[in-house]
Amino acid sequence: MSEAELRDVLGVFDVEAVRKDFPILDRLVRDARPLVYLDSANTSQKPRQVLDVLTDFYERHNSNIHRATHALGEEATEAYEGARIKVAEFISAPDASEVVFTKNSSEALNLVANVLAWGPRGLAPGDEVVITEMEHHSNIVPWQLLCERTGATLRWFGVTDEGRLDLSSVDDLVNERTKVLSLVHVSNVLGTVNPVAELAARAHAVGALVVVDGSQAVPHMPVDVAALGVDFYAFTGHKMCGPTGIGVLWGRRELLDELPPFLGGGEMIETVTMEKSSYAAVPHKYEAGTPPIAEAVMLGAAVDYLTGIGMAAIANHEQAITSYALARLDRVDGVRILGPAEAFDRGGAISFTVDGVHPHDVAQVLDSEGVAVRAGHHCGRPVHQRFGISASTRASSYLYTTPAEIDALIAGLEQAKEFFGGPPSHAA
Amino acid sequence: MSEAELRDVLGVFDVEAVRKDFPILDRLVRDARPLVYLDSANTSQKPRQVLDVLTDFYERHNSNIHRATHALGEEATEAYEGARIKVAEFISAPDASEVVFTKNSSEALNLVANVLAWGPRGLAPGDEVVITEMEHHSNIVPWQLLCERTGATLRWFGVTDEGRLDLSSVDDLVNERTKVLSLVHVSNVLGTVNPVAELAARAHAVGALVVVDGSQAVPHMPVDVAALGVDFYAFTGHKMCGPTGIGVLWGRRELLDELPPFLGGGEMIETVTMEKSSYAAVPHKYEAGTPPIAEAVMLGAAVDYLTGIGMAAIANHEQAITSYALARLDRVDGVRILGPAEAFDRGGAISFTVDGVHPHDVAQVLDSEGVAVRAGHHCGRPVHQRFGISASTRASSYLYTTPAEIDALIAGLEQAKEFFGGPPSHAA
Amino acid sequence: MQLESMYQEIILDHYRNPHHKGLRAPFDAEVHHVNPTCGDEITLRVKLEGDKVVDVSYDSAGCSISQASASVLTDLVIGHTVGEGITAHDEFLSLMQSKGAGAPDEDVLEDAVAFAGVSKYPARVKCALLSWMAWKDATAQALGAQPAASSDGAPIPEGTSQ
Amino acid sequence: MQLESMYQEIILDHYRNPHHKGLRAPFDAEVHHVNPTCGDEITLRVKLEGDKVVDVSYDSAGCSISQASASVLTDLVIGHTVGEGITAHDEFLSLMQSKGAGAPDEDVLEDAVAFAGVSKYPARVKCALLSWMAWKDATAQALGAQPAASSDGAPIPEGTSQ
Ligand SMILES: Cc1ncc(COP(=O)(O)O)c(C=O)c1O
Ligand SMILES: Cc1ncc(COP(=O)(O)O)c(C=O)c1O
Repeated sequence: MSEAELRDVLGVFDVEAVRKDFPILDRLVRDARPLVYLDSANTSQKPRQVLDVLTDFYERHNSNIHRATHALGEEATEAYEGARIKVAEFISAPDASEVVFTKNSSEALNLVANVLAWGPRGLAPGDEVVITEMEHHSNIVPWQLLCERTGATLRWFGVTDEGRLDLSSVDDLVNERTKVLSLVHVSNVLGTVNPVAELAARAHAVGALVVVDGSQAVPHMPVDVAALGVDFYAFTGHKMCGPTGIGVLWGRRELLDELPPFLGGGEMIETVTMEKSSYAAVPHKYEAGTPPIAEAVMLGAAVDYLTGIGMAAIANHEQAITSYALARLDRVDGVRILGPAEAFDRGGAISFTVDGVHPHDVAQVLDSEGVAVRAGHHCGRPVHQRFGISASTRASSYLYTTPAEIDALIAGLEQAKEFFGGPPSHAA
Repeated sequence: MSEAELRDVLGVFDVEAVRKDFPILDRLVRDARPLVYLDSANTSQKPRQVLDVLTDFYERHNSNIHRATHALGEEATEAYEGARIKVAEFISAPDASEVVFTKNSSEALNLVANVLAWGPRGLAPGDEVVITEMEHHSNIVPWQLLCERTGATLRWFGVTDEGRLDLSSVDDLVNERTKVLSLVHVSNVLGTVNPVAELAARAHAVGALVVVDGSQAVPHMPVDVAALGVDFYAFTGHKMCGPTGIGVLWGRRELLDELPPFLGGGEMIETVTMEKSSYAAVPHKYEAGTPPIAEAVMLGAAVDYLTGIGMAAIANHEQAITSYALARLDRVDGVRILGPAEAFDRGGAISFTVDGVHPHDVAQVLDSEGVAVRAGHHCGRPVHQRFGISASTRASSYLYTTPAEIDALIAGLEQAKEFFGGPPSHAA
Repeated sequence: MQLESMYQEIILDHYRNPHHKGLRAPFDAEVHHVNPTCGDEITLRVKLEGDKVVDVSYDSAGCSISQASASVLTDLVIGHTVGEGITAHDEFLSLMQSKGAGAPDEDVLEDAVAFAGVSKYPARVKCALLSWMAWKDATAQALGAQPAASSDGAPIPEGTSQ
Repeated sequence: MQLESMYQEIILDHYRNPHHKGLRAPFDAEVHHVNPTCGDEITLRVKLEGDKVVDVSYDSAGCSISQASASVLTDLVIGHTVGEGITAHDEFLSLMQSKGAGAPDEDVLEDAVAFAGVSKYPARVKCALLSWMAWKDATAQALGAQPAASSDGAPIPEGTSQ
């Protein structure tokens, strides 16, 4: 992408104006260097508009919900259920009652895995669960635990050298024993966007349930769960300008109705006696105890904020930034990128290694320049093993990321190489 | 308690000064009536000092934790782990690593019930779980689910007419088959403070684990989990001037070490391969995925706030208010109080019925005067059944509650009786 | 004073002197519905003849709003066709969801127009709807049990029995 | 520039030319420790004779800090008594927990004083401690396996093998 083309795409919205919404982007770190935040795949920053809603909630409307017969209780309930409707619309869910608030993506995925341990749909020896080698630990360990507990077998798609799913084994992996296919929509390590709709159709053809980890998709591109044709879809508030402490599980109503409860307690019941309880209708059946009320309200505000800018525009912006970053990284000697080298069917998380410099050390040098990236396996150890490494450095962008920040990253990499005695690049 | 005595006790701290810390207490509701918030057992209000910490975190330090090798990541990790230490000290936990952050009390209790379904300590037919008739649904349903799933038997202590635990059956209930005793420290319906230490000793004598629901205790009085001699202790952030979206499970280190994991995912692992994972040391083993980071930081600020005022002083203040409220309610004809009639071994939640007026209607009349109370079964249907009713009205206080607010409650009750044609009181 | 906007005289009358209360036989279907938050309960029976609602009887415990609503419901549906009952249900439901902004059709709703004020209080809307949900559920069951469902009866969506 | 405050020349030297690296026999105990966040790993063996640390050998993958720390560790403990090793461990641990405010005892820590700057970076403290945790764990196991533990050796707290 030429500088001109880049500027064209970036013109979709005014990044500098967007940046003004994010107070933290004015932070100085490490001896007064301006913060260059390239760790948005880890967690996103929060705009003022969203924080204002949070403060207003606590200062004026705070109350427990559903249970309360008073003015504040009504206001809080309306704000909470209103957030559910916003989130449902954001992902084109057919019905707001299909949106369950959890504490994060991980709980959402565990919820599904746990309820499949019990009841008529409970897994048994001989049943198979299929995941992929590029999953986040949060979409691996729950299924390992489920298989351990039920005697079902865990299988997985491999990853090609290009960082795409290896679909050559699909006929073997997705078969009449397959009860669940669970896969990531956009990889947090490779950036790969997976062909979810196609795989869902294959899995449905053999009667399997399809679970999707959309943690890195929903913040960055328009997502339509109905069009994807999946059964469950999980994502998390803190990566989409919302708060920590809240995640979302969307599920098809018939399935949520049919599956057994997960956590038991207040709010999820219809009636309780000491001997036996019956359960409330969804989504409440899956929301035991006081839910993340203020967090839901703040997530609703985040959805408003993102919708105001436009998810298509955000996706465009990120694609431009990603193209630019990939092109610039490509010119740095000794840098090897994990995952697709082109910004096509690719999210904005770019993991890479630098020959001769450990990712921790790369990150440390960058940090000393104010550039925040992540080093390690990013909760994706298996996919690192797949590429024969134990860790990488990851830079990831969002709607507030600028080309100048990518330039700062590149400069920092040159410095890291120099400091640790790696080969200098011919082109800077 | 005489007015003079009341003023004496209230003198422990300056309630009017405390009230200035809580912005919402200036709210006008329902045609510009000042808010009289008597629903703190449902959720507490938040002081400015605590909200400021939350805003500061999101505006200046927001980052994911543990995983991040940069300045913000360090700050956020330190704030999060610092909150864990504050919480541990607040409940006199021997070791901060025994404090697990959950999403609320309910999850904390479910966590314990779930891990007892699996592994060497897993329950089996013949084993018994003992709870009480005054539990919140969140300490009933998890054990019902556990018993359903494992074939263990659920048993319970009854409640006396005075609203105390009926301990006459203790020899029968706590026996060599008992694997778990789980009980509430302070009842959210009756206000009763239970003899936890004595019962824990009894249960330990037969080798049972002791789980305590401290949701209504920790916000209102000094709690020392070590002195209580229990194994697990659960409570929730939003009832103690902290945020929604966070709860705490304290557990004895040896037990947390030994028991199997609950939710699987990022942060709770030591190492992951596609075939098998090993788990991190506690508390991380029980904190899958991105934890409630900002919520923990805000909870830490709430602990600072409460400690600054002093938990003993808060308990004194509440006892004074509760005594006053009990005395005034006693003089209202047709009002019947559930639970102990004296403010001795008693928390500040006062549930009552008004002859001839349904609790919903009582609450509605109060609400029209700006007085916020709760009507219903307060997630304690069995204890209501025990007293032959399906619902009650509950008024509950906190450190910011004043005698004048109790007076407003009483005036509202008289009005409700008049409106619905009940008998007027001779003394107002 | 706003209390009267919710507790209109008509509502209080129905509350104090509920119509058609008590469980009666014969009946085609019986349901039990609960308001999970407050524990209010209703057991409700429906007796149909063809597409005609011959009887609706109930036993309930609850607040003034839920009690009065059940009483008003029986007045509106007993002796009418299922289709007319569903029309009343739909009209009542949309009134309850109107957040105080509804313009109810008095010809259809009769005494039930008095509930307009309740719609401003979301926590109480559930109280007002409890008996209607039960009636719809019981009617669907009764129709399902009937060999030949009425031809002009509107299709009854799935009950919300929880 | 602050980079040098963490990456002192001594650290970089040990990183580039680690001492005692490679796994050797004989040994009394072998442990494998992992930094869960970044995947850094170390396999470490301890050979004792009485209360004397005869050999510590290791194989590891990780960043400059974790590599250099393992190298420095072997210099500090090989040929010393277990008690002296524990003293060095404790001193190093408290240096690492000092948040940049430590005044390390150079007589005890020798080259390890160079890690003082690392203690300002909590995320890297774990890197520096990885090999020390492994050594303490392996030593505890080796002592446990030994019939007569040394009399002057400090009692070894439970290892943090996860
Ligand atoms: C005694 C008791 N236990 C448990 C809970 C549940 O707390 P949470 O809703 O925060 O999970 C509550 C409060 O609702 C309570 O009062
Ligand atoms: C692909 C993917 N899945 C799951 C998660 C887990 O999300 P959370 O930590 O909010 O549970 C993340 C983020 O950490 C992720 O990137």
